Amino acid sequence: MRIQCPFCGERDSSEFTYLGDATVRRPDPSAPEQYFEAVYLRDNPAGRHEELWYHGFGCRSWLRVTRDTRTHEIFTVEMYNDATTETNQEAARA
Amino acid sequence: MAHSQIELTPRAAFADLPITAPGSGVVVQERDELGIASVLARRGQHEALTKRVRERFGIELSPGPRRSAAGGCAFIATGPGAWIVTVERASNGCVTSLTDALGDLAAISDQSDGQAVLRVSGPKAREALCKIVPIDLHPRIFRSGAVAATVAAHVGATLWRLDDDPSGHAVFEIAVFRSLAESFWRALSESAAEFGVRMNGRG
Amino acid sequence: MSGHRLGKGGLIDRQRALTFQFDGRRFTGHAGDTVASALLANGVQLVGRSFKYHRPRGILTAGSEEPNALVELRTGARREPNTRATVAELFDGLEATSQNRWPSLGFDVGAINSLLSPIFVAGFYYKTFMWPAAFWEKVYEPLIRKAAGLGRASEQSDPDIYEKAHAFCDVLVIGGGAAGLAAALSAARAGARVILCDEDFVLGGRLNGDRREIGGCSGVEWTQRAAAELESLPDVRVMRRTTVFGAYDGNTFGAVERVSDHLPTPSPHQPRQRLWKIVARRIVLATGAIERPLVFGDNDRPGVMMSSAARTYLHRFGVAVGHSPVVFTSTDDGWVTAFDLARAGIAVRAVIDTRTKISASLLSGAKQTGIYTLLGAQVVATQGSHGLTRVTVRKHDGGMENLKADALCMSGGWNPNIALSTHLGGRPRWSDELSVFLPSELRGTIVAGAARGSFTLAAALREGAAAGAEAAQSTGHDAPAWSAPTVDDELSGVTPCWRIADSRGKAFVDFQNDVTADDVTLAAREGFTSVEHLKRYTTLGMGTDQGRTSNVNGLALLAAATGRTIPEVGTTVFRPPYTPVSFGAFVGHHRGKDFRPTRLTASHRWAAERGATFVEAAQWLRAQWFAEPGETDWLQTVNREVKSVRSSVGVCDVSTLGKIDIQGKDAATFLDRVYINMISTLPVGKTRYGIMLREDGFVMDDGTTAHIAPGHYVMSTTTVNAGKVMQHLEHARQVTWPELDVQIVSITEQWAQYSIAGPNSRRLLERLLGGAIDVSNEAFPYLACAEFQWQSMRARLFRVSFSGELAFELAVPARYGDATIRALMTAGQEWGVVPYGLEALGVMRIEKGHVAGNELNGMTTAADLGLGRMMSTKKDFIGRVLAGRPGLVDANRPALVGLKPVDRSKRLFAGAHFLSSGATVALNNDQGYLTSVAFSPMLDHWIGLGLLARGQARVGERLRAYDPLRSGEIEVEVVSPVFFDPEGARLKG
Amino acid sequence: MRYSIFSLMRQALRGHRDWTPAWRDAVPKPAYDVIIVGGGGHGLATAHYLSKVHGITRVAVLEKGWIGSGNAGRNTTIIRSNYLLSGNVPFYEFSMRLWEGLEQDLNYNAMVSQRGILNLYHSDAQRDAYARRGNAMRMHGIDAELLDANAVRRIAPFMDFDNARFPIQGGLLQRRGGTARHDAVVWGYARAASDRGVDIIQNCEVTGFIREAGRIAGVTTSRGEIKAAKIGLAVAGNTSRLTNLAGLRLPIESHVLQAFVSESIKPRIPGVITFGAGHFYVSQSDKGGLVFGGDIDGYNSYAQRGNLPTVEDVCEGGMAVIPSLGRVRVLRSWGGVMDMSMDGSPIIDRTPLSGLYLNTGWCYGGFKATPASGWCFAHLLARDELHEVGRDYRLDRFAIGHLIDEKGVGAQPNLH
Ligand SMILES: Cc1cc2nc3c(=O)[nH]c(=O)nc-3n(C[C@H](O)[C@H](O)[C@H](O)COP(=O)(O)OP(=O)(O)OC[C@H]3O[C@@H](n4cnc5c(N)ncnc54)[C@H](O)[C@@H]3O)c2cc1C
Ligand SMILES: NC(=O)c1ccc[n+]([C@@H]2O[C@H](COP(=O)([O-])OP(=O)(O)OC[C@H]3O[C@@H](n4cnc5c(N)ncnc54)[C@H](O)[C@@H]3O)[C@@H](O)[C@H]2O)c1
Ligand SMILES: Cc1cc2nc3c(=O)[nH]c(=O)nc-3n(C[C@H](O)[C@H](O)[C@H](O)COP(=O)(O)O)c2cc1C
Ligand SMILES: [Zn+2]
Repeated sequence: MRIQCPFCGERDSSEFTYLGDATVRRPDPSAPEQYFEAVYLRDNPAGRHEELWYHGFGCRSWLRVTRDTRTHEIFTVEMYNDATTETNQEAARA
Repeated sequence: MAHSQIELTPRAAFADLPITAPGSGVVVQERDELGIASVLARRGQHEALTKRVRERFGIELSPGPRRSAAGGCAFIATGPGAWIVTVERASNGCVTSLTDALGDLAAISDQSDGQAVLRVSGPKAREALCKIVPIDLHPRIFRSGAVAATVAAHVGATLWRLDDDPSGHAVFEIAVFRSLAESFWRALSESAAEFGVRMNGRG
Repeated sequence: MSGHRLGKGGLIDRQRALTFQFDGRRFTGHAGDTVASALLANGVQLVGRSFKYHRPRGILTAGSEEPNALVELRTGARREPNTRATVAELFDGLEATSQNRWPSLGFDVGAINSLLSPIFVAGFYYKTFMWPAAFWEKVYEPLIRKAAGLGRASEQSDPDIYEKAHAFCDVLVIGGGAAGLAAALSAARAGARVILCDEDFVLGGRLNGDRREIGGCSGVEWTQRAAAELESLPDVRVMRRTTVFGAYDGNTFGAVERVSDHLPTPSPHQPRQRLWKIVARRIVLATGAIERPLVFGDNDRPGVMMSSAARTYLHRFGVAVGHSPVVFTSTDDGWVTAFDLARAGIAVRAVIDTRTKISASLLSGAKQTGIYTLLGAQVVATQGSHGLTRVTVRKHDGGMENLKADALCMSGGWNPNIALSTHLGGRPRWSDELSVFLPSELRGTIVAGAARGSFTLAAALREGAAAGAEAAQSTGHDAPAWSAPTVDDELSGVTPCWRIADSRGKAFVDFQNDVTADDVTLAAREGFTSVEHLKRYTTLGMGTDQGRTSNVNGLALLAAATGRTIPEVGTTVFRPPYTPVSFGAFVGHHRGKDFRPTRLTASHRWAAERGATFVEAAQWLRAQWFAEPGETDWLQTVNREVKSVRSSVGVCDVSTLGKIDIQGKDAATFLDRVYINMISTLPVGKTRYGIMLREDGFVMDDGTTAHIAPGHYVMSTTTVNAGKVMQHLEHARQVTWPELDVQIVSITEQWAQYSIAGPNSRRLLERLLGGAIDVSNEAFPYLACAEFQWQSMRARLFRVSFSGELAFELAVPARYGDATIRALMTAGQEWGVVPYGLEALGVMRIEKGHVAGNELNGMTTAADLGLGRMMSTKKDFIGRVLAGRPGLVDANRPALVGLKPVDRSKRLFAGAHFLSSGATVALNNDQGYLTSVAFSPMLDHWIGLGLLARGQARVGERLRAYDPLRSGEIEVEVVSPVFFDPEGARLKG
Repeated sequence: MRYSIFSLMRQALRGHRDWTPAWRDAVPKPAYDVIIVGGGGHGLATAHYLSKVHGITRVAVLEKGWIGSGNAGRNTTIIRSNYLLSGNVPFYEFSMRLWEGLEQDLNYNAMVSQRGILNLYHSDAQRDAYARRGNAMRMHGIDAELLDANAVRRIAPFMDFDNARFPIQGGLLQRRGGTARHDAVVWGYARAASDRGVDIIQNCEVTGFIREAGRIAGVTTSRGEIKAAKIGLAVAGNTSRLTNLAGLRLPIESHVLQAFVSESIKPRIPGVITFGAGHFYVSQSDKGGLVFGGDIDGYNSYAQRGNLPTVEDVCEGGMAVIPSLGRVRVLRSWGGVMDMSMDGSPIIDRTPLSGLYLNTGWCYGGFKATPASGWCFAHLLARDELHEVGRDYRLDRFAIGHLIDEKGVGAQPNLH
């Protein structure tokens, strides 16, 4: 599997570590009841999945990757905290 | 109190590593004298930092994983807002001057000892490196000034390409954590063995 | 029979004779031979025994699909079991041995299984060996295992080296036959970066095995010209002996190059094999097609082989597979074999075609050559003990005829070689027109030639060229027009014939796994009607050949047995690797000591000189202890080290602890959020201990953080968790709180750091640093930290202590680490300074009740460790909310306590469980366990830390430490976890 | 027909003409007492024990493909009860006991082979962790032995004792551990359940749930609606796909685990060996193939295949322990989709939706659990209460904080 890191370019997934669902936000501390859900419950979809990858053997960025869990096809990769560098994997490949 | 002045001699990371297959396909040289620092832009200061670097160092920071150099100083971009800066023959001293110049815009940490840097050149440098780095080193793709933070034989590494040497061969430098110098060397020298290895400037 | 080598022809080098051995017999072959071609040239037909019935087997194919001719190649540490004789290149001195037979290939006791074959049908295991139950382990299974397996693997460490390498290209062409060469040429001429791989040691594919003309020259010549042109282009890499074995996500392909397998041994520094990881933007799949056998009685007799293989042996190797062969075919292609053999002067005994009608050109060809022709006829049996002597034919009119023959060439049609097209989930499509499975469309991949069901040379060239051009184009290269060379016509008619009805004897479908047509029928009868069930019940297609020659026949038989069509039955899936790949290739450099990198501290060389014993910590090697001459037992050494530290001074390398530089306007806020305790109140020049939780409320790591300059902190982590903490902090910084101004970077490697501990540590430092920094208690109190100039360097000093002694940690740039440890030893001579290792460090921390890895095991809470009060209630921090779950605040949870053996002479063992006295031994009564133990030289007995249910309330209680694995059972007493200097007086001195 | 050497010989004389299907390939009826979704080992075992222990035979097992096509058909067949935590130990030992009588119970030879499982350790800390585990096992009456390097050498002299990056210091041995023939387990349970009247329905994919009066009352499938008062899910890696249809989120992620088999070689490996300093474990099948595997690929996946880095990682681990593997060839690799739970332990429980029951979270270790899982799930479905040995496998344990986290890595499924 190859991930188009917005900074480094396309790299093998083995340079990254994975942390699952990227839509999970740390809840507000004033809403403790949401913590259980945030930490434990997952949609775990078969299909498009937004997920966090950390380019630990690279630029050390946390990335938001949209990937199909059935085919491993990657649609988009972006810096988690920088929406401006959004890169379209398809466009980059073509 | 007895005042003893013990002489402290520094020791290079790649000192005394063996060459098992002498030859001239791959030429390596330890870059022990480099001053190295990590430079991390402070939040929101990326542009100001770019400007300051241009003013103070005459270096134009280009976006992406590129090495930009002038006057013995090089900014090697390893991540968004993150550089390794190398300064020729500066050793640990470089961090002070960098902090003076950029400290308000970036966090600066000395890495002169943390990173062990090897220069790799010779006619077979690419063939040897392609066995350990998962990066496309084709001359048109990985051009002079290109940088890749990556993994080489299970060792985290930062690779960059310099200008070709006078004989037209590509010249690379590769930095690894100091503690891994020996393991990295075993992998590199084994990969280069079929071409023969020469160590430049040893001793 | 001997003398099968023809006088001329072939791609072998007749000038270079090579000698080799098979089963101890010496033979001669030529450079360019495979083991199989050389054996056939020497008239050897019997080369192996089948898996289950130990039937004599010969050579079936001339390629990597070979199911029968497996040998043990080489000897000793280099022995390679199950090596296909059909692809193993001959070299001088080669030794091959037949396998799965005893005592010899000719006389094999295991052949008795053949007599029992009526019982040994598919699935017989599952129906028997159940009674009596105890017999399975003692009798049945040992017998089964005795018979298991094919070749013998070497028992010695592999002496050869392996490598891995990375390659990138615009167009990867897999297969160097006509289609692949045309594709590579047109892509390369367009200027694309091309890699062409072929598993064979010559390019050309079928062109080598056939007598064809392309543009007026021979196929072989055309191939050589194409190869030369490709090799002259700078951005083209032609890789022979390179099998692309797997397609992986992201257009990544695994390939293995057999660099030295054709040599007696690799030359120095040459690997035996090299694993290539190829990333391609476009792929041309030109892997050709595989001919399928016909299923008739005793079709496994040595001498029965694929018709195309016979042609390959003829044209490529100059070998006649027999002096009097028959051809058995249901295709036009079988006739080509007959004609080619005849043209080479071999007396083709007959062509038996299952079809009643064949094309006029074949008929006239038959007439011209005078070959005895039987149409609408079938071979129903064969004879011969270790090799074919006769075939029995049922003629169209039902009459039988016996024909003398020493070889039978069978042609059942061609199956596109589609394995690689399925690795990423592509499902083959059935073509009614061709009666084959075709590869499905794949993104980025173009299939060309026989792999696509286009079985003529003209089509292979045309499709290949078009595929190459298209691939080049889509990667931004304009291909010049391709002028199609002229090629002669060929017939490629097939009328599939899946099973010869009513043939006698066993009709094999899967040769290697001895699966017969009857097995397929039986499986269907027993309800194993899914093709995947059929495979698993009969093992059809599960051998080293992965059923390359058998799968389609098998599912056609299943279709027939269940009244379905072949597409209704479907196929089983191919998986990587395409052909088996050695472990060595996947491993490369990473074996032995290089399995994983080793991290060495700056003092490593010095410690080794001192005779240190090292221990693993993460990837680091750390000194465990430093034995002195005369010390015979590690405990003696460690006791000495501890006592020296506690009585005078010792030095320990603590460089491996993670060190993280944290800077920025919001650094303090950030630290408050990742630690459970308050860091923002820490003044400059001070250090504080901190605990970090995971968001689920359990402890993740601990360490100290020093406020080294305004807004600049240095955090330390445990050695093992350094990487994990770094990632955790980057997550907090980039994902959770991107609004904070914080910069973090690992500086672990920059600093060599030494702990100087013991009552004389200050004196030692004063001597060493010579006034570079004032280390008096007043100027530099407990938990102070500072950066200072020492000689030509900036050094750092921290007053922290893990041992409970007056202690400092001195950090110097790593290049000075070696000099500094030596200087420390010199400076401390007067006080008898000792180096101490991880073990002594462990003893002292247990004496002090400090937690470490064994307690920070990911299952403990801060409260469990007696550190619950550190959890600030004034702020939010990671883990705060879920740490409050009922299960994590349960009063019955095990908590940290100290333990002493009641009988002080007894040794404690970590991992012993606690039982209340009088309780029966049962998991329900488990009260916790000993996490860490040490012999305390200060107390002169063993001590331990443990996690004990309601521990803190049970000080004074006596328990049993239950350890049946080692010590049995010991009575222990629950005490405070702080065994030594509970007031901490020594620390502050 | 009862299976035995005698029936086999009788049939041999008759050309094996009278064998009948091992299980009935049933067509769906409109309604059942219990529907079990998933024709893997767990689903079929549940059906078997429902019929045999609880006398409930109006049961359908719905399988979207062919039975055993999921993880039951693609695992590395290790069975053992060498667990650490009290939530797990009794359950897996109960399973072990059921394995030990399985052939006789099913009249099917599943080739349960107790040739031992040896977990290697490479450091004092690992040794102590194994001691803790072994002692816990012994407290429950399970066999466990802690071996030193010499004892390990006697069992497996072919391992690297001299030049290893992580030298072998010893191992934890459970002699009763071993392997079982995975496909035969599926077929054996199917045959036994089918004989008692259970309908095994293949090519029948559950596509939705029927709700009636606030409870789940049936399923929609690719072969029509089927009703039942109780519906049990035993679909391993596909659990979330199904519970998502019912609007239920779970503490589960689906991840791919690869496994491998080598070419068939003459027997070498005595039992099961696991390498504690790398990601590798191995046993040798009765056919001669080395069956081996390692770590999961580490990302959510519903594709039954993994990627090359993991293949390399596993093989590196393999050659690190057994240097002579260099010239042994890997024959085939494949993947399975695993139901990785947030604490690495399973869930057998009711759900908040009445009528819907859950059996999931088996991670890479549920094959060995097959008999006990079936037994406990059948118990739950029949009696609406958790079975004693699985009493900690509750769905609410994550909210409450009574986790069963043997690895201590927390709520990160790809680390379990
Ligand atoms: C590579 C690998 C190695 C492993 N090694 C071991 C090991 O050595 N030891 C061990 O103990 N465990 C091991 N495991 C784990 C073990 O295989 C599983 O935990 C166990 O098999 C899961 O239970 P099951 O057999 O019921 O699951 P499965 O066999 O996966 O059964 C679930 C069934 O549900 C079906 N299904 C899914 N969705 C639907 C639907 N909508 N409608 C109808 N049917 C549906 C599927 O087709 C499947 O057949 C391994 C797993 C893998 C992948
Ligand atoms: N007349 C007939 O019935 C008939 C039938 C089939 C084929 N043919 C002939 O076959 C030829 C077809 O040409 P083609 O190029 O499509 O096929 P080919 O068989 O000539 O070439 C395929 C090549 O792919 C290589 N290969 C296969 N898998 C590989 C892998 N995984 N890695 C590396 N290499 C691999 C093989 O070694 C072979 O050299 C034509 O010459 C045609 O006449 C004729
Ligand atoms: C324990 C075990 C042993 C296996 N042995 C073999 C084998 O000897 N030959 C083979 O081709 N496949 C073998 N396989 C793999 C199967 O062919 C198949 O790949 C696996 O069951 C997954 O199914 P799939 O590849 O059809 O998806 C084995 C699988 C398992 C679980
Ligand atoms: Zn990156």
